[in-house]
Amino acid sequence: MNGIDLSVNVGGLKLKNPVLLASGTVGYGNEIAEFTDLNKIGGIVTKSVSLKPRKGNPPQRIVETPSGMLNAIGLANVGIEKFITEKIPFLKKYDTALICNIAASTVEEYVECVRILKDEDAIKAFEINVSCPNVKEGGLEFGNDLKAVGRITEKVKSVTDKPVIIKLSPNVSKISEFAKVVKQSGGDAVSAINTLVGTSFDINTRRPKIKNITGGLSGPAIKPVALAKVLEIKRNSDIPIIGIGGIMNWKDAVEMMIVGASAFQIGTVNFINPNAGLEIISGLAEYCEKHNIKKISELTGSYQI
Amino acid sequence: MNGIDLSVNVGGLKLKNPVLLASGTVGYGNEIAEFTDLNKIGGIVTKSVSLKPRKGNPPQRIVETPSGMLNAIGLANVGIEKFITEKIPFLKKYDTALICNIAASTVEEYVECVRILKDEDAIKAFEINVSCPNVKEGGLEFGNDLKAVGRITEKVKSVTDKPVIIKLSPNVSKISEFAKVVKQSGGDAVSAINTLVGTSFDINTRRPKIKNITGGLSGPAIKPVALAKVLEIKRNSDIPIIGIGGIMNWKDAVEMMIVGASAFQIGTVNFINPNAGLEIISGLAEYCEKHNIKKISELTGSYQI
Amino acid sequence: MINEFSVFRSIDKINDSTHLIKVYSPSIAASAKPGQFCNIKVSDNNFPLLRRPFSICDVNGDEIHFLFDIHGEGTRLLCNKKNGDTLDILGPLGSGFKIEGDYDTAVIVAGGLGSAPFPFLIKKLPANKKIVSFVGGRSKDLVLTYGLKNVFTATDDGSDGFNGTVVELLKMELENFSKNKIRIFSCGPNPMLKALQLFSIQNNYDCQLSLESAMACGFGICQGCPVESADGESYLLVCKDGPIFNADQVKL
Amino acid sequence: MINEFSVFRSIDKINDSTHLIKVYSPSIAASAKPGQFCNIKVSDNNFPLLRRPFSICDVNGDEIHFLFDIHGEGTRLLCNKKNGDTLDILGPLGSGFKIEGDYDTAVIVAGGLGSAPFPFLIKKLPANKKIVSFVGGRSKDLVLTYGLKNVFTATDDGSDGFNGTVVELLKMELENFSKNKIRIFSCGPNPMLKALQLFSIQNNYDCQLSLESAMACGFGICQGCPVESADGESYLLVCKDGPIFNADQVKL
Ligand SMILES: Cc1cc2nc3c(=O)[nH]c(=O)nc-3n(C[C@H](O)[C@H](O)[C@H](O)COP(=O)(O)OP(=O)(O)OC[C@H]3O[C@@H](n4cnc5c(N)ncnc54)[C@H](O)[C@@H]3O)c2cc1C
Ligand SMILES: Cc1cc2nc3c(=O)[nH]c(=O)nc-3n(C[C@H](O)[C@H](O)[C@H](O)COP(=O)(O)OP(=O)(O)OC[C@H]3O[C@@H](n4cnc5c(N)ncnc54)[C@H](O)[C@@H]3O)c2cc1C
Ligand SMILES: Cc1cc2nc3c(=O)[nH]c(=O)nc-3n(C[C@H](O)[C@H](O)[C@H](O)COP(=O)(O)O)c2cc1C
Ligand SMILES: Cc1cc2nc3c(=O)[nH]c(=O)nc-3n(C[C@H](O)[C@H](O)[C@H](O)COP(=O)(O)O)c2cc1C
Ligand code: FES
Ligand code: FES
Repeated sequence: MNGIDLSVNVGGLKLKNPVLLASGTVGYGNEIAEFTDLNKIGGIVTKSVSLKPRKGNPPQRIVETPSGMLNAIGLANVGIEKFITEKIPFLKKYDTALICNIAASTVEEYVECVRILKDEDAIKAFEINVSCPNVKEGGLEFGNDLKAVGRITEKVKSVTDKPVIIKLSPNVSKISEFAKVVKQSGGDAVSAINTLVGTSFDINTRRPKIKNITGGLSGPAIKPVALAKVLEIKRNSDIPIIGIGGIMNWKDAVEMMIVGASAFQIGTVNFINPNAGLEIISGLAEYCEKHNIKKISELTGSYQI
Repeated sequence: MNGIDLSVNVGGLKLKNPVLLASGTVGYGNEIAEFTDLNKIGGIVTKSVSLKPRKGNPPQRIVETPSGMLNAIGLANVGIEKFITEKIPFLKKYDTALICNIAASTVEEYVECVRILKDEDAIKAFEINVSCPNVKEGGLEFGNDLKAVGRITEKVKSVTDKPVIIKLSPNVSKISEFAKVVKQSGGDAVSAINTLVGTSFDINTRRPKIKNITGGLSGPAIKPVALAKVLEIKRNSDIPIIGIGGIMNWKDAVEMMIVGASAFQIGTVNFINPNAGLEIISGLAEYCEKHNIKKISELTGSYQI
Repeated sequence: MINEFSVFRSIDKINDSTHLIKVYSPSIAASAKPGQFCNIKVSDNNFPLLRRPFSICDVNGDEIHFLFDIHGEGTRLLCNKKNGDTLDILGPLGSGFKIEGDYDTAVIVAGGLGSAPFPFLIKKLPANKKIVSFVGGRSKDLVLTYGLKNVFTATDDGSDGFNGTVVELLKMELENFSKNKIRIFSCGPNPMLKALQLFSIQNNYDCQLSLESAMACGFGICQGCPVESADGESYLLVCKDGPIFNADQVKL
Repeated sequence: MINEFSVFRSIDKINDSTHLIKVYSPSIAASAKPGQFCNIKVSDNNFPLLRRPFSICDVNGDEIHFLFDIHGEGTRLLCNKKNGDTLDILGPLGSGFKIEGDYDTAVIVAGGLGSAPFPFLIKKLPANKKIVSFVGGRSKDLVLTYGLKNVFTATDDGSDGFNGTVVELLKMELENFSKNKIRIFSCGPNPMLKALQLFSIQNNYDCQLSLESAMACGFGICQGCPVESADGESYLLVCKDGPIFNADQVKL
């Protein structure tokens, strides 16, 4: 670690290292804190919070697939009020950047949520989830619509000075078009990717294994797709990118930065190795040392094509 | 097998069983014939053939990924002339349906290829590849464009009476829109899915592991995505579907039929188990027997939602 | 909750299909309570991707025991472990049985592999409690009585003990106990738990159910393991709020 | 070409990093030729997905031998096999060395693990051929002379034999042989093969190269393993047209 600068700046969001815990894969931090030292993590992206509490989808919500898993949690969350009174106070105690992920079913609702939360000092940036595949309203309806993504970005930016990150859907033909629109609309960064739409059926009952029928595919299976999407954005736009998808260890993280990510999020791996974030940080530092990299940000988009 | 009817009819294409070997994963049949009995297979889809021979992409063309592989072969093929003089005679010897997959970079070229081949008795149907992710022209340029897919379908149908199957790209938001256009334009069936765009980088050289930079992701990793795409088509259109993606064994095949496939293709598994097709056929027959299914076509779209 | 790299010590067959494994895992062993479970990484690589949850069957000094059948790929891999292999375990997880309180007799009701958590429970029950166990299975060789006490058995085909379900057997036998002095501890397949839940609520028995659910994390971060609360207003998490619930807490 | 479910017979360490495994595989053994390879499924499940190609190192009656280093997950799993385990093997694949012809001396040139195919070649060479082997490695412990004859060694660090590359060594030593009476058989890392190819072509030596490539199928159906033909007009397939090529056939 001797003198290697792991800090990064992603569209104005300063992080002590590029490791973020992905939305929906660490709740509000309290449970995972028993297994890992959150003070060492670059940042935590909270479970998508919505204006009103959401009960989420009925079981079964998850199923394992080859090198991946499907989930259809349905944005279960405590709602913005409880989030402020119960969750932020806990998260404040840690020396890690708090990024608040927001889900909504109308443009107005996104704006309303950000308005309510914008003066919470603890929150360092907003991640706008326009790409959840598991809810009827909002979610992919927005994520696959260029104009809607532009409008949401613009409106949300108009009520806060904090960095606004738009979380993009991979379920589109040209993700870079969306990144460009985010940039044009004043967004500070994009995060990519959310999960891919997938399903799985029981061959004896002929019923979907997930009650919601389809779910979102995450984990190592989607890593090649995530890398290609991040690379596509990097080659077609200059908006900072937070890479997400299938990162299991420091090697995957390095690969994600090489193709263009300024920072990255780890999701599914937290379920399997709740200390993965810390292991990745030390792996990154060792890699930098070995390759004589002084600032980790030099890695971003350093592909040789 | 006692009296179970495994035969299917996919938009006019009659198959003795629903197992097809996928384009690009069995060459022109001669090599795999050493490991398996092609006479027992429902049909063979030839490697994409183009008007002129194609050299294909430089190495490295393939790389393994978690539960999958990326390929960027670049449609290497002998060209239509050699295909007729050298490949068809060999394939004719087998009692299996021959489906000729065609790749091209213009609408006219697709039509020209079909025109040249339409009187070859051995060819029972055409599969039009509008979804190869690994070539500069044609491929995804078409596959992601509703109008182009409609036009290709129409023009190709106008020169042949044989069933025309359009092979769809999964790299789109709403694959069912494409299926609908194919139906409206006179297409007989769709096959789904071709590979997902993905990439992989070497973290030491920072170079893409595949020379073409991106490749097509296939194998078990994509099975949940393939199932979701087939289900989406089935729920939104009544065009017959040939399901493809991640099928490794008879259970996967049953799952694919349940979500909507009338027949299915196996690709990557041939590289690992060249006799997989035959094993799948007997697995299907046993499943039908156990579940008291008299005709395998009853399985198609028999999901319970 | 600890992530402990444990040492595989031994595997024994309890019957034709059931295995008992013993694992050296001192930290988890030291803090485990009956009814809790562990989430086990069954391979050294990413296949299968997710951990597999197993009830803590027993704790013996520094060792934890697990009881399981070969079900799919995960349990098959677990079964192929060799003595001395490292096993990456998260545990102890979940709530555990409530043991304290004013009852005379602990009534154990188990179906199939549902017997797993009870050897440890029996060990930890206060010495003054009486114990009686009702165990069901489809047939004689699927009735798991390992580590249980005062066992009554029921089989669907009548090949062992009572001919019928374990809950039917329980209903008959419970008449011999005074209602207010018993507490039911149960674990087993969902239909069994449902029948037992109905019976307990109708008859006002003090009853705890150990639930199963598909799980990813096992400690509350994925929200993958919901069970509806009795009032239908919210979901509880089987891994964190359970796996042990009072019969009147949840909708099955 | 056969898909044979073979039986793992034994594993031995040849040096610190290299393993020799012996596999009972009578059908493949019966038809194998030197220079051919097998594509091995290293696990019983879909992880890793693809088979792994290995040169046939030797054939002894019903047994095939393979020589390998632990490189990644696939070779690690192979190394953990137990005697009696089943191993799903496709083979024999590829073209094999051309052995017949009018030469006096077989000159073997191997770098690192490139020694693997030569014990079998040596066994199968006509008795009247002389054999001389040049073997290179980065350092002494990476020079693999297993099963070779009349060995000259070269190391990059000079810790064993000649201080330099094996091709440099070869150039010097070849002066002692009459040019028209030798045939070079080579296998090793690409830079070594490239240097050797250049040298052979410039000096008109009869030379065969054993190439490696990423592979999926190993028998010609995926087109994943191209190597450019010498005229640059087409691609040959390493698995089917090779892995053995004449030095003037391919562009490296
Ligand atoms: C709290 C808890 C305690 C458990 N205790 C035991 C025990 O002591 N002994 C025992 O034999 N089994 C127990 N189970 C069930 C055990 O987890 C499954 O048998 C095991 O996960 C099967 O894995 P597999 O890979 O062999 O099967 P597969 O069917 O291949 O697994 C595929 C997926 O389904 C999940 N899954 C399969 N069956 C179950 C199930 N019944 N419950 C939850 N998830 C399942 C797996 O975890 C995996 O994600 C427990 C489950 C839970 C939730
Ligand atoms: C014709 C042929 C013969 C070979 N003979 C031998 C031999 O006798 N002894 C030996 O030790 N090795 C041999 N190799 C190389 C051997 O196949 C690789 O070492 C092995 O595949 C590594 O697998 P892994 O999972 O341990 O490594 P990983 O790096 O984890 O493998 C990842 C992927 O890369 C591929 N790969 C990695 N290294 C190579 C390589 N050098 N060549 C081709 N593909 C590679 C793997 O097949 C796999 O698909 C041969 C390769 C070929 C093509
Ligand atoms: C169980 C689960 C719940 C998730 N919930 C959310 C969510 O609430 N909001 C969101 O933006 N993304 C959510 N995601 C997506 C992840 O943040 C991430 O984009 C995705 O899992 C890909 O990363 P991975 O492969 O590292 O898991 C969820 C993912 C999982 C697996
Ligand atoms: C090596 C390779 C080459 C392929 N070549 C073609 C091709 O020429 N034309 C085509 O339409 N599809 C091609 N495909 C796609 C397959 O036909 C199939 O759609 C895809 O692999 C998904 O199925 P799978 O997961 O069973 O492999 C190729 C796939 C692979 C792996
Ligand atoms: S299993 Fe993850 S929250 Fe319960
Ligand atoms: S490895 Fe498949 S063609 Fe050579």
